[in-house]
Amino acid sequence: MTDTSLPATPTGPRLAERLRRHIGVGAALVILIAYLSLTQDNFLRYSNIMNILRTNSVLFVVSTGLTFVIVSRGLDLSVGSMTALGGVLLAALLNAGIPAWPAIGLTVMLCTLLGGLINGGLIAYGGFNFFVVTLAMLQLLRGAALVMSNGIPESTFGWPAVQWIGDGQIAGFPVPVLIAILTGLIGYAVMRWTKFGRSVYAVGGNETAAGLAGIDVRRVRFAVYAIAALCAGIAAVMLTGRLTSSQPVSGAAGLELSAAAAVLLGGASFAGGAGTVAGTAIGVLFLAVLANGITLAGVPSYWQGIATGLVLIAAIALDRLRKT
Amino acid sequence: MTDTSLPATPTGPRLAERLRRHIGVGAALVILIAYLSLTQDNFLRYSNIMNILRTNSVLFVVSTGLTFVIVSRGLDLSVGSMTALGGVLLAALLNAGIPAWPAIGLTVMLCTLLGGLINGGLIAYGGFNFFVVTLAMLQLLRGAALVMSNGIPESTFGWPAVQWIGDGQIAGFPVPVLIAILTGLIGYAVMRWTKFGRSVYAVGGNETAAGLAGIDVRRVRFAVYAIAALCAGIAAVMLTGRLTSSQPVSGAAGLELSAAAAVLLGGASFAGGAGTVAGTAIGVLFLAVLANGITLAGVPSYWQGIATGLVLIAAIALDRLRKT
Amino acid sequence: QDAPVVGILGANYAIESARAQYEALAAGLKEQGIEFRFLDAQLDINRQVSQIDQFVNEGVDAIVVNVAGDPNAVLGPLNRAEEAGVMVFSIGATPGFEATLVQADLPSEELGRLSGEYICAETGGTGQIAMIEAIDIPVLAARWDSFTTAIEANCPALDIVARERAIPDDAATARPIAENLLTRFPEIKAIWTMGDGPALGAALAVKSAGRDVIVTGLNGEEQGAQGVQQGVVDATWDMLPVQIGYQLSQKIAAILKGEAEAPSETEVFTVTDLPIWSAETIADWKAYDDRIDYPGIQ
Amino acid sequence: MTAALFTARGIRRTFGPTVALADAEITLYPGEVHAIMGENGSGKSTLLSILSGALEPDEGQLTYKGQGLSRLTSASARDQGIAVVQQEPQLSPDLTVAENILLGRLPTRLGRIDWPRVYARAGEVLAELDLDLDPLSKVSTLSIGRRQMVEIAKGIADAPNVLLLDEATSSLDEADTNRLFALVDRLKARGTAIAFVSHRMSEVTERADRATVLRDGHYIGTTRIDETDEHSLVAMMVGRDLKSYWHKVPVEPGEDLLTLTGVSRNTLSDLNMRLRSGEIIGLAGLVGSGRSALLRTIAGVRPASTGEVRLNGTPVQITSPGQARRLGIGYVPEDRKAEGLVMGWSLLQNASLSKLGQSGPFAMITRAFDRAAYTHGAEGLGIKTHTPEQAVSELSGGNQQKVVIARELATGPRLLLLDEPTRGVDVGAKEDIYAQISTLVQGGMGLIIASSELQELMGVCDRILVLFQGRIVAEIPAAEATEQSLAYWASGAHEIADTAPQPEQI
Ligand SMILES: Nc1ncnc2c1ncn2[C@@H]1O[C@H](COP(=O)(O)OP(=O)(O)OP(=O)(O)O)[C@@H](O)[C@H]1O
Ligand SMILES: Nc1ncnc2c1ncn2[C@@H]1O[C@H](COP(=O)(O)OP(=O)(O)OP(=O)(O)O)[C@@H](O)[C@H]1O
Ligand SMILES: [Mg+2]
Ligand SMILES: [Mg+2]
Repeated sequence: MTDTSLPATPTGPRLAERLRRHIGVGAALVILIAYLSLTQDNFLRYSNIMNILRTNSVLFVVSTGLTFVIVSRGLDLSVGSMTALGGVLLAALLNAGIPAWPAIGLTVMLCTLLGGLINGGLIAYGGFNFFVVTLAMLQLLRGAALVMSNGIPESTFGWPAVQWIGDGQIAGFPVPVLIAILTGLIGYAVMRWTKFGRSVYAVGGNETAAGLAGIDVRRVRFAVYAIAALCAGIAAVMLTGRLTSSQPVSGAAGLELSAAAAVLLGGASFAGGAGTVAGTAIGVLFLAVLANGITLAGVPSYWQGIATGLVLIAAIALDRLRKT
Repeated sequence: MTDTSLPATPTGPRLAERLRRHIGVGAALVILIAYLSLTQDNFLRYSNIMNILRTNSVLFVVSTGLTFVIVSRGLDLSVGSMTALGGVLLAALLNAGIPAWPAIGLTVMLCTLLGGLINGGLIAYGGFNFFVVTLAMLQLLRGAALVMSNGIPESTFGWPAVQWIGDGQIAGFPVPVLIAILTGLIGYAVMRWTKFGRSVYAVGGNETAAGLAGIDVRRVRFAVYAIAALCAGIAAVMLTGRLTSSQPVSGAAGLELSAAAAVLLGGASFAGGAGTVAGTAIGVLFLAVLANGITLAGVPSYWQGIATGLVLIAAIALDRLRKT
Repeated sequence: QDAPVVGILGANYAIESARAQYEALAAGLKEQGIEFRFLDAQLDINRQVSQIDQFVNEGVDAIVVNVAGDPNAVLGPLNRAEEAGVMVFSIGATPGFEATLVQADLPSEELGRLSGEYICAETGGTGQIAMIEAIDIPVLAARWDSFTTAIEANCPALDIVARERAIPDDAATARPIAENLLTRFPEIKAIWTMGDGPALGAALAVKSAGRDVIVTGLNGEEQGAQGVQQGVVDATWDMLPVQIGYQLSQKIAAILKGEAEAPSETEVFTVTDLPIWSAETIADWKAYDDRIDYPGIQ
Repeated sequence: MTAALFTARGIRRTFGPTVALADAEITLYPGEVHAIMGENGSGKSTLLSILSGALEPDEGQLTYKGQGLSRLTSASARDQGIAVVQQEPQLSPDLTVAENILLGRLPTRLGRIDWPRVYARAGEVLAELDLDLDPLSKVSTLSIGRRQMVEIAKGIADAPNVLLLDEATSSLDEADTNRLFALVDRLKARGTAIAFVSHRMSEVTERADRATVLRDGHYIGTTRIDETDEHSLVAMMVGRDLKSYWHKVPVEPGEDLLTLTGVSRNTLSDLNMRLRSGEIIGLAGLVGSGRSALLRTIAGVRPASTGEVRLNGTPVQITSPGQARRLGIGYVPEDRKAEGLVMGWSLLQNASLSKLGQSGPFAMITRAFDRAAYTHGAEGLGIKTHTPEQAVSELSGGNQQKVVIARELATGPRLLLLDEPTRGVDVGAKEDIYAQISTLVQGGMGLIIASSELQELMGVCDRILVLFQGRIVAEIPAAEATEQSLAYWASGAHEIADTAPQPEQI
């Protein structure tokens, strides 16, 4: 009974634990893919798969950032508006004569600064409620996008670098998908293997304990909102490139809720302390395949809301079943 | 040391406590009202005040229901979609030949059932995550509203009872405002003076403690979602009457976020266990007066998002200042 | 006596073509020395209801309403306005309200017809085409209804294989819809869209898939023009919003100044001869805000 | 003796692979005080949970007043007069004391909650506990000790026939403990059966009539207290003889490790102390006397506002817990659940938490990092777990406490601050901890231990500092200290003595 030695198969329980955590939505994803492969001739085609990935790379990049926030026991409702504002910023910078790459860098930096300073600053150092702050920012940033652009989409067509990021190819593989994969890998590695990543889990799991153990809780909170904004900034460049123009009015509207749904589907919870970027990837894929399947199957668009809602519930039901 | 007698002024500490809780946003509201009274000639006119109240009675009714949910440490993102669906249901029932009052009753009952059974059932008895369930319902109910109506608003102009609820008057006082006040009073009384109301606080404050004290936690959770849906149902009738038609597409879109903001501004928190309907009333009034002031002052609509965002942040900043 | 005041009730100022109408309207009123106030509903019909009441409270002489949703919703406040002696004008119809003096209609039917005839001609009248519509509201539905009518009338052999909806009707939403359409229908010849945002999205999907599919938009907005300039959108038709707003302003001014008699029943007008913007003509395209001096109503 | 009031036989309860109770039994008679004893994780709390209806047993029978009880729930248990005081206070923080006490049974009139009666009834219950607490104050404003008293008040609110107390005294000070046992005596006189769990041997021998001992979920036996002694009770509990309990060994003090000169902040004023390596200082005092506050200051949680802190002779400003770790100061906070552990994490991850704060910003955190921290920190502590991959939430309280200590040891501190290190920890585990402390000082570490158990301070420490209202009022070598002398200083009796000769100053 006083056995403090390490177990013989150290990965055993962790693997099981991981499976347990993801298998719900993971299994739902597998079932969905199997079903669509059998019923939709076009589903498994390379072009369709690339469509799915390309369409959802923006969502995935944003969700990766949001994973940090949710694991730290927060929420950022402003990522959609930030993405829209980022596009407007980029177009404005470009049209002000700044060359493409510096403008892209500047856009991402400005977004990160804005999100970090206002969201992160107020929440981490001001002790404000995250929901109210990011809800206010949802409105504020969208307003800023409208004011800056006067509601007019500005073309970024003249700057091939932007289009390349949003819609280019490297050896036949879409650039935005590569960026999404890269972001995901970096996000995963940071959460999994760095001091900062572990601190995010600690802060989400027990803020007081983390603070007393020597983690700078406020710095961690600040950083997660900056990361969410950074990812939104990258997503903004991707989306702008993809549409060859900024979209101040409706661009990325509702993205925050889709991203939150993806993160939660992926095993994170609002109680904080749990969730991984890998889980988020499964969550995004699930939503992505679902949306694709629904349109491929020719489900009338009005039914799509119902279908999405039902399948979301089914996915977490499966998750529940697995856990008990 | 052994003085266990009741304090001489039993309301003393409670009053102070209450002031402390509401003074932040309450003070912001007073400042806002004072400022608008001085700068906007039209602000204090009876017709303008009634306009404010009439416009926001729907929001208040929905927020009252949401107060129960948030106090119980939950969230219902589906109230906006429920309100839209309620309107569609009402129009459908009326056009199917059911007389106005039974149709109204049936609408409210159907909404309550739907919200109670699906949201409440899955969350309370299924142990599902409230965010995912109600996010799914946000999509599902909106989808159902679209499918039922094919996206087309149906007129309810031929049924004076519906219009009376949404836009009628009793002795020069708007009926929807009366309904909102009544709902608020009942909500306040239930939370303050009934066993059920106190159970909601207990469940939100410490679920384990509540369970051990013999409170049926699951029944309470079930009930709060049913109440949120009930209020959404009432709001649906009011909104339909006010607009003389169902609004499947844009009706009550985003209402869930405004309502949540109002409840949180009113002193509740996502940590559960705190919040009152009186606080929610202040929260709603704050948002209402703010929106009215912004239009009266002729702030361009683009700037309204920015202004709303800034003032929201200012309001909770004041709240923070008061508390420290 | 004070100069008359007109209250303009916009549906959503953030929409380019809508804004052009309001600004042109205001520009015309300003020219005539008539004061105006502007309120924007931002597509929230509930807000618009209270804005109408607000204008009536403020005692404006006339209002121009562009309904931000279902027209039924504004019947109550419009009746209150009429009772209060406020003249009512409108951009788009307000069915159920009889007392509108002048109603400026959008040329939706002509847009649908012109685009139908174009696709007919460009496809040679045979093969598969798909449509990207939007939310089913009467002002928009006229576009796809008259488009399908035009197809049936001119080239019944054209096969409309899919009718999808982009909600919201923007480029980001339309692009994946178009991508799926291209996957589902390898033989498709054309995609008709209900606006310039969806057109740009659909056209970029076509380009990215490396396919040769005709894509058309409607409205002549910035995004449509961009698409044509980029060579991805084949054509879009201008809806002349500046003319709509300006013509309405002149009629209102005449009535308010007593130069013209108030019509006894609603006078409806719309613009015609909508120019096509395609590769040949795009050089002449002008952004809406370059067509008239915007007074900057907000 | 009269007929048994409440009996449980053959109780079995498992949590997944863990067998919390294998074949437990207990019999309670009216008017007796019954101690339930056992090491951490032996199943005491589980047994009480079953007796109070909070958990259902997998097997076994409950008999109450001669009748079999099936499907007991928390609510039905309470209706029958069975009340429980949980090990961890279960309160709603935003509600008032009164409402928490009467939770689930608020009196109503005409369907309305009768608030005046709520406050009156709560006042009565508090009076019965002899507790000076405003029924209208919010629980969130109370200290952990006060919360525990509210939890107790909850338990006695319905004048129960059976009162089950799970480590009710572990976070109470002397005064509150005395209040509780005074109440226990009154209830006993009324014929209430009281069962209590405590790891404080003195409470058991002084207060209980009989004791039931559990070990690893098995029933070991029940004895009358007057027919046994501490040694045999401990032997029953741990299955072995505890020889040198405190593990005190003489260590020659080394260099100055920590000196405080005139340190003040908030409620703390003008603190002076000197700790050498190889030395253990104990902090005694009443609740709120500032023991925790002093440790928190040294640990950098709330930096000192004035005064000088020297570490190894060099003046330092300790401004954050992270910095304290880097300076070689380890800190074990007093509330392991709220302040110490990330409950959802494994032992491994918790073990590396403080090392995380100590490491540089670009440190790689791999499994090897966790593993090294655990192996290093847990060595010699004897943590009972089937795998360190287990979530700490599944451990018993004593083992959780050891994990917090392991976590600090993993950072390799030179100075270790322990706040209530053995609260709720069983004798066996305590001995493990004392043994470990002994090893540490021999290695040259310096320790400061804040504790409410005077026996522990006297047994383990070299010197004891007594705090009263944020000041150090006495420094007594442990060898010369007695419970009476410590209590004299801690209670502020010296102040009365000082001011008595000068009444004209008032
Ligand atoms: N909810 C649970 N899930 C898993 N294991 C549990 C749970 N509750 C208790 N256990 C396990 O059951 C065993 C008995 O626990 P219990 O809390 O009854 O011990 P205890 O005697 O009260 O210990 P302590 O003195 O530390 O409070 C322990 O091994 C514990 O890890
Ligand atoms: N967060 C706080 N806010 C206000 N006062 C506090 C806070 N924490 C502690 N105090 C006060 O500081 C003083 C010292 O408290 P501290 O917790 O150090 O006492 P302690 O001797 O450790 O008592 P305990 O046995 O309860 O831990 C007390 O008067 C306490 O009320
Ligand atoms: Mg226990
Ligand atoms: Mg303490």
